[in-house]
Amino acid sequence: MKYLAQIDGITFEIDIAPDGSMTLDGEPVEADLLQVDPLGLYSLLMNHKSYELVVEEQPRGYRVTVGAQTFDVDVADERQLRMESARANVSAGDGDLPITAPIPGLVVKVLAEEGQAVEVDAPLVILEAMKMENEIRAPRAGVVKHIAIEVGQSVEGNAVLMVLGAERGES
Amino acid sequence: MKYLAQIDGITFEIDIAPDGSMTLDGEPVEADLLQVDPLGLYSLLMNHKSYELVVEEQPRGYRVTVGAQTFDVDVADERQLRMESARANVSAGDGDLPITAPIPGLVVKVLAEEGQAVEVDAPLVILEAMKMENEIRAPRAGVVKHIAIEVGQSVEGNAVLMVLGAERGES
Amino acid sequence: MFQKILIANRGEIALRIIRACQERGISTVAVYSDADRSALHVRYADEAYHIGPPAASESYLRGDKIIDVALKAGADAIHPGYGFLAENAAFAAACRDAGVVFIGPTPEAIAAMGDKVTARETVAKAGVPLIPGTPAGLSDDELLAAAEEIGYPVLVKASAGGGGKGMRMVFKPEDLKSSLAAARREALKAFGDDTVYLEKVVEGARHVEIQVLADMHGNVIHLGERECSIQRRHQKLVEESPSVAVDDDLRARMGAVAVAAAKAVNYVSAGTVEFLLDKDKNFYFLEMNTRLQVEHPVTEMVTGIDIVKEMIAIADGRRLRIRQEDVTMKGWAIEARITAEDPDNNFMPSTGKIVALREPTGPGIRVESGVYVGMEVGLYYDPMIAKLIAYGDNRAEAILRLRRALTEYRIAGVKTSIPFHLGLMDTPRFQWGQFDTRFLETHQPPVSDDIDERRKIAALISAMLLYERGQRAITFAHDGGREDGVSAWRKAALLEGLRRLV
Amino acid sequence: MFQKILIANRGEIALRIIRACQERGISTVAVYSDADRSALHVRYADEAYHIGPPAASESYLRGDKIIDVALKAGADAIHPGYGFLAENAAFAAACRDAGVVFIGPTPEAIAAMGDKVTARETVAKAGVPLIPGTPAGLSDDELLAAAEEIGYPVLVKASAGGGGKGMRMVFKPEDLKSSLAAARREALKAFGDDTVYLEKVVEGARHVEIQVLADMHGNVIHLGERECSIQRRHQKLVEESPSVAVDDDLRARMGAVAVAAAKAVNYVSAGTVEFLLDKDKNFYFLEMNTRLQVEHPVTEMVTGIDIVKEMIAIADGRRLRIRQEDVTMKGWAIEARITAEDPDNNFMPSTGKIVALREPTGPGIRVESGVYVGMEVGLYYDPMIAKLIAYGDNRAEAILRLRRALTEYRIAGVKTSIPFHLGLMDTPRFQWGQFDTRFLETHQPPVSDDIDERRKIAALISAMLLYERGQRAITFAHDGGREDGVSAWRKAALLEGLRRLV
Repeated sequence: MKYLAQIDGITFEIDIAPDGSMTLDGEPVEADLLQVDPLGLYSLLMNHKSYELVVEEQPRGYRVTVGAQTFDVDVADERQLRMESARANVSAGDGDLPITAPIPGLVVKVLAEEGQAVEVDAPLVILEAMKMENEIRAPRAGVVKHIAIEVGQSVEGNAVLMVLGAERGES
Repeated sequence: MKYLAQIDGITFEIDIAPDGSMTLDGEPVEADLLQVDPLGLYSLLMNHKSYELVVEEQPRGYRVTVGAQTFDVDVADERQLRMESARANVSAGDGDLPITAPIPGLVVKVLAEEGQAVEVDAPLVILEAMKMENEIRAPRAGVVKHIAIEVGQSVEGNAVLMVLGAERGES
Repeated sequence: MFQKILIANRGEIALRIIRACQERGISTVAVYSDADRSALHVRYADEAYHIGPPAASESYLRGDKIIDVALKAGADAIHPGYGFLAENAAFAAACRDAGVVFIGPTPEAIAAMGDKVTARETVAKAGVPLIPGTPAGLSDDELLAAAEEIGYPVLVKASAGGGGKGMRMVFKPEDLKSSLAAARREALKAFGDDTVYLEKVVEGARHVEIQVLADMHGNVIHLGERECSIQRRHQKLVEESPSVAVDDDLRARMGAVAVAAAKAVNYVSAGTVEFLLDKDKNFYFLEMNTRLQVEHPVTEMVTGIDIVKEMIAIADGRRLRIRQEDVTMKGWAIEARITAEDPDNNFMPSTGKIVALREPTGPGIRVESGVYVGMEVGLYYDPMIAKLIAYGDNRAEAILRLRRALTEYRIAGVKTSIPFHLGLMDTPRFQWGQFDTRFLETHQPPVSDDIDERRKIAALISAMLLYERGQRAITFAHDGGREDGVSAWRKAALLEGLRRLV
Repeated sequence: MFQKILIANRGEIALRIIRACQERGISTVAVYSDADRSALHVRYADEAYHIGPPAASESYLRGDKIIDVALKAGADAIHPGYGFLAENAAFAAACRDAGVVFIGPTPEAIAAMGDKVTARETVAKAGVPLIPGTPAGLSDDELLAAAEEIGYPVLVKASAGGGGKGMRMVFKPEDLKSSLAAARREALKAFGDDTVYLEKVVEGARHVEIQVLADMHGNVIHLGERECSIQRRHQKLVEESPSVAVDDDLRARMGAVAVAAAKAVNYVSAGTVEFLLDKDKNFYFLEMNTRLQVEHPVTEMVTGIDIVKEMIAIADGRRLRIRQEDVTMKGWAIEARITAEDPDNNFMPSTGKIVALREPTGPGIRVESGVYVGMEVGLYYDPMIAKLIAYGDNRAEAILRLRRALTEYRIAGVKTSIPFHLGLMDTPRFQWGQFDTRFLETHQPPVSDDIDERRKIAALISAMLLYERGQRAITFAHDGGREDGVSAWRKAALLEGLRRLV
């Protein structure tokens, strides 16, 4: 079975043969995987190199912590992925990007107006959490299409704060 | 509901009312119990005193570790206990006491013979485990009624090594 | 000696104080909010009392409720830790009025040092050198004018401040107005007082602080310095003792000034005098923290003196056992603050449930932690969840041990500052001790060089687990599922083979 | 410097060595038996290789397999830890032949000290004082006769022995024959050699040992003493440094003798010279352990010297950085061996699966542990699963910290020696430092005085859980079961009330 795993936009291809032998991006790998405690701690020996990993199941794929680094892995077998990609193409949008709250918090300030063109990294919202003010910045240039919050409002994590439209021209 | 808990031969009586209020041996206790992790760690606040406990479910009752001490608790509600005690009385034996291996090991030496009268604490069997010799001693005086093992034999934990009969006279 | 002490705090510092009490045979009383019923400080204390909802303003800041619990539980004394009520003069006074010993300085000393402007005036009289700046209470327009005179960059500071809250560095006149507004907002929220003042920025300066201990009998000693220049937005991230910038002579001079500052307010208990130290070894008074400091362990490890136990003994009226000449520093200690923040995402607070945890141990490693499996890391309290302190015979060994311990740390469920610290330990300028308080603004610690390898590992294990999940139904049916000590992975692969053969 | 080191061991000592390597930037290779696939040393090492079935004779004692792995993995050196191959001269020689550095003394030095009789003869020539005794290799009848001459009590010791195996104290002539037989049996099994000899028992003696370090350039220093008199059946349970019985003068004299003993066999690496110290401060050579010792951490903590790193540097041919006059002892350190044994049941080995674990941390605490949740503690290996070491400014503080840390230790699934250690810390004679090697034969450490209270707690929680279990079906149906942070107990009680109302 062939699997595609996506991490930080990079795709890895893993092939697992019926006898348990594997390749990673075409290279053969020898791997022994063991869950060592009920909390999701795994020990992986890959070509005799030892790794300890914490795995959390996600709605889709896994969150894997290797050493101090945590990766969100979107994994599926080839067939699944092809089907999904077909569906995604149909509903592909017009480049709108929702700006979401990375953490729950209190909206202290809104630094852009609807219709305003912003550069990449421009501050958009100041969110207070853990008694510190946190700036939410534009991940890319664009035009503020919609503002979903107001000052003084408490927002949950992942709540949409505003929607950033295509770079030039109102949509 | 009334519960009887037995530990080290001591019986405690716990009464739990429908509203959650409790008494322990007749004394009212205020208790808040919370499982704090999936591994069986509990936090108990009893009359504001804080205890951390590890609980392992046993076939019957619980093994509870309080601080560095571990207790095997045989617990049942009153009705259950009465029924069991009735059953036990019917099949009550003649005072035979099986001597069991506290750990798995290798029988290095058998220090008593069938029919021999032994005092309390008399060494009966030497069992080797973890490269050390461990003496199994008589928990009370009695007569060795049956020897179930021989030198050189490997035994499992809890295996019966010998049976100690009533103190005086063959049975 | 006290029979029972209430700890008016939570998290790692509550545990630190509980441990000190246990080592002196003193019973401990914990207080907890609804968010902390399962917290370690509740479980480690001898007794625990609920004091209110999660918001600190309704629980850990409610001095009245806490004093009530102390009286009800029969506690002789209250240790406030740091933060919350630790520098609240009114609370210290309320304890005194209720007949409960406040383990810390007098309300008067707290008040004198708590207002930054009063503090500057008081210590200046004792001969302590100050940074040029404005008085407090000026209007924005007056501050704008004053800033021109002092010269940019300037630092906006909250008069009632501490811990970097309400603090802003401003480089250009046009940014001053918005920074003043932000600082006032933060200060108002944090301290209920929006008074701010300006200070000249001492360029290339290190943050070096002196730990002092003072008893009720007029004895004041210092325990040497801590280097705290590794800061981000005025929040300390890494502290060490001693400092590479301080030699014996400078230590003696800074220590003497710190002792003079403490004496100027008749200080009692443990306290910290913070200085800016410039390249030419000139040092300027910043402020005095009238409490136990987050970073006190590095001083404990190099001096062998247990600062919390000394605080308790001092509050009990005892004379200091230690004279200045008995204080010797041996070896080197470095502390890394482990915060629930995502260093790859601008140190954004990270919330979630701790799903896995293993803390480092071994030679030279000390962990002060409030973390446990199942803990919900939320937004109610400070993001600092633990401290990792490494001791070595010299600075290089301490860094290497800290690095080693950081690689051993397993914590999952929230993002933490651990990758940042690992990167910092690998930064040559940090290793060489060449940094000032603005180091992190100009030096991005390197990202782990094996991130590519780790991505591969994460990809591989994900595919293996997905594959295994597909096989699990069969595995379960076959032999009851995964057995410990046997790689379920191998079994699944084997079964896959078997199935194809059938 | 070495690039890669193979650790030919398991458990806490393998981790200890892995940590030292990581702190020096050296890659590590673990080896493991079938029983240890999930062990910490496999997970903490950079690489891991399987070497055979659980039985040590088929895995950790298979020097040939281990050298094969070292060559295959490209390791420059092998650290043997303690036990297993650590004092096996043939293995040290095989390493040399294979071109892999053995991190330890030469095969010749191991052999000279490994045979107790040769060792005594060798060190006696160097002026080291010996205990009266017999040569090795005598028949039982000859030993019976010799015992009469030496005077009872006598000690039966295995010529190839170590770690208390094959050792018996005999008080009466009629017990000697059976003790000889038992000692020969144990010795044959443990060392493949049933040769024994007799030694006079020095009454009221302490076991005091001297840590030495020797480089390849003839420099030999000592790091002071360790007090190891708290023993049970010749197994050390508690060790400390310094010893209350040793003052500066005695330390210097014992140290000089230990250095002389090491020089007598051209010793290289870390080693320990064990002495009996009688009430009149006379001391007698017992044996030299030609390896890293279990209790080395207490010396590390008071001297600040990392013994494992020194061993690695020495094996690499470096000169000792430390001169004798640089070695200073500061503070006090005590180690408690945490074994999977039931102290309430004659220290019977306890086996099982570790179901819960939290190790102590905080000021002055160091944990060296091979334990993890899910670990199967079996009978294949030594019952010592961890070591808890406490450091304090003085002995009282070290004891109080050790006590505090012992109360924090949470380990469930096997019985451990923790209750014993807690009792010992509460024993006045231990606290006063008044003990000898036979202390535990005559002093039963007190049982925790709150056992009655704890039984009540255990009874109460069991009833509550049984009650809750009865309610759970209803709870589940109602709201999906237990929610975190909410006391399921309270919910069950509430529901019970509700049900009755309906």
